[in-house]
Amino acid sequence: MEKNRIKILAFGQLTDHVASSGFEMDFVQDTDTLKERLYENYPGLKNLHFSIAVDKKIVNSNTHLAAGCEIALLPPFSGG
Amino acid sequence: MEKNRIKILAFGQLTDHVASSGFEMDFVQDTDTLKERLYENYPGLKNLHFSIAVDKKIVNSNTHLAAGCEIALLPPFSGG
Amino acid sequence: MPQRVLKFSKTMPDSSIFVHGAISADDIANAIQRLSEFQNIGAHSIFIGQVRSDAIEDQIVSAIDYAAYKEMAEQKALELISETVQTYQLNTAMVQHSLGMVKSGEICLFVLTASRHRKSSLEACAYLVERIKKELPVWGKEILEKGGHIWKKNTE
Amino acid sequence: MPQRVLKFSKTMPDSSIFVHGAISADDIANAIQRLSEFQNIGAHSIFIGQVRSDAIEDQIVSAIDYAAYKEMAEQKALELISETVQTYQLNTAMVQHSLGMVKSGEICLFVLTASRHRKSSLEACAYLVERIKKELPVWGKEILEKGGHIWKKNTE
Repeated sequence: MEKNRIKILAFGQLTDHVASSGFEMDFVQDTDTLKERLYENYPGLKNLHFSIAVDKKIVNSNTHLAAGCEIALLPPFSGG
Repeated sequence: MEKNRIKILAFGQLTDHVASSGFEMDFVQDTDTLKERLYENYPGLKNLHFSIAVDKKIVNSNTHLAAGCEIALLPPFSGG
Repeated sequence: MPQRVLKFSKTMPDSSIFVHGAISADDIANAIQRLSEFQNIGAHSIFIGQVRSDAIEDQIVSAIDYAAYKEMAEQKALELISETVQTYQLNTAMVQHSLGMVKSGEICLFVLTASRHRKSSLEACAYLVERIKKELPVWGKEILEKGGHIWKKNTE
Repeated sequence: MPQRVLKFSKTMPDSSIFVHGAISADDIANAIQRLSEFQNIGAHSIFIGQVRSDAIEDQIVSAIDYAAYKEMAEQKALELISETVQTYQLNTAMVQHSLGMVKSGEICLFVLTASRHRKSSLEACAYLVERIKKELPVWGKEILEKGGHIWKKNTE
């Protein structure tokens, strides 16, 4: 993956809209910008509820993204 | 067993003082009288806590005894 | 459409709650296996009582010898099971208790509650265990390693 | 006097909580069997999650296909297990969750908590199940008998 790109993992219901193996996007500075881009590229995500995890921690407010960080989109959990 | 006798079952700690297979006594009218007789015949029972069951129901106040009823002396339960 | 919601006997009037000696892990596996037929069950909660090798006044407990007022206990157990099934809207509940000798590390009590959802099965299991400990006429005689015995007390 | 209170590893950092496909009743029996070595355990509480053949809008669920954000889930599970062990002063706790296809009637979740006394094991089990359902990044895809799928929702 090129340095100016970021890899995004997606799970659950979101995989009806994006590849379940994950996908790449141009690098963005923070999670708020990430959400905007996601909604532009995948309008189907707008009606879905999901959290964003950065390096396996769920972030609840706008968070700065470092190069090479691991981003995951997590709809409500439904294990068990 | 003769008609003027009653059979009494005993369990748990009480079997350190009376036969575990149960024992017989002269018939008594009610459970208060039964207790008195028990304490006379088996003084060791005085210091032990136990309930009396008549026909498999625990009785909490003085209860009339019918001929042929089943009496059991039950120390605190300790199953499980 | 085939009948999917199978009927499960809510009590087990034919079978005794008592087993001779320890309850085996295989007995428990069999009980769990049986429930897989019932595809409307979503949650089972199980409680297992195991004999501890407690130290009592410097003496080690090597086993517990259980005795029961059997007819009264069977009657009471059925009452407790059916009350729990009704209160918590369970699919089923099972109780097994040992009689006779059970060594330290062996299982003496098995309680299972099964329902559609986790909350009712979890709450029902705790409720049923509590009532069994308090209301079943069963007594445990703690056998000491060096000889002698002490009568078990349910304290908690 | 021999050492009676054996040490039990409080978490299982070497082993994954995930198993491929359904959890078998035998796996559960083995876990229970293992605990008999630990004679300071007096109570195990177990929760078993079983796939229900729910009817959703007139369609029958025949299986659930589970997926997880695996590394995050393993990390979170260890965190939840060790927090539960500490809070409830347990001897040990175990969690197993299925990945991939689990058919109706099969087992997808196994949670065990073991302690000296019943109260802590029962409360810890309910607590750990609740946190697993809410906090483990795992998703269930309900596979419909006549084709298609619906994403499982944990509602209770």
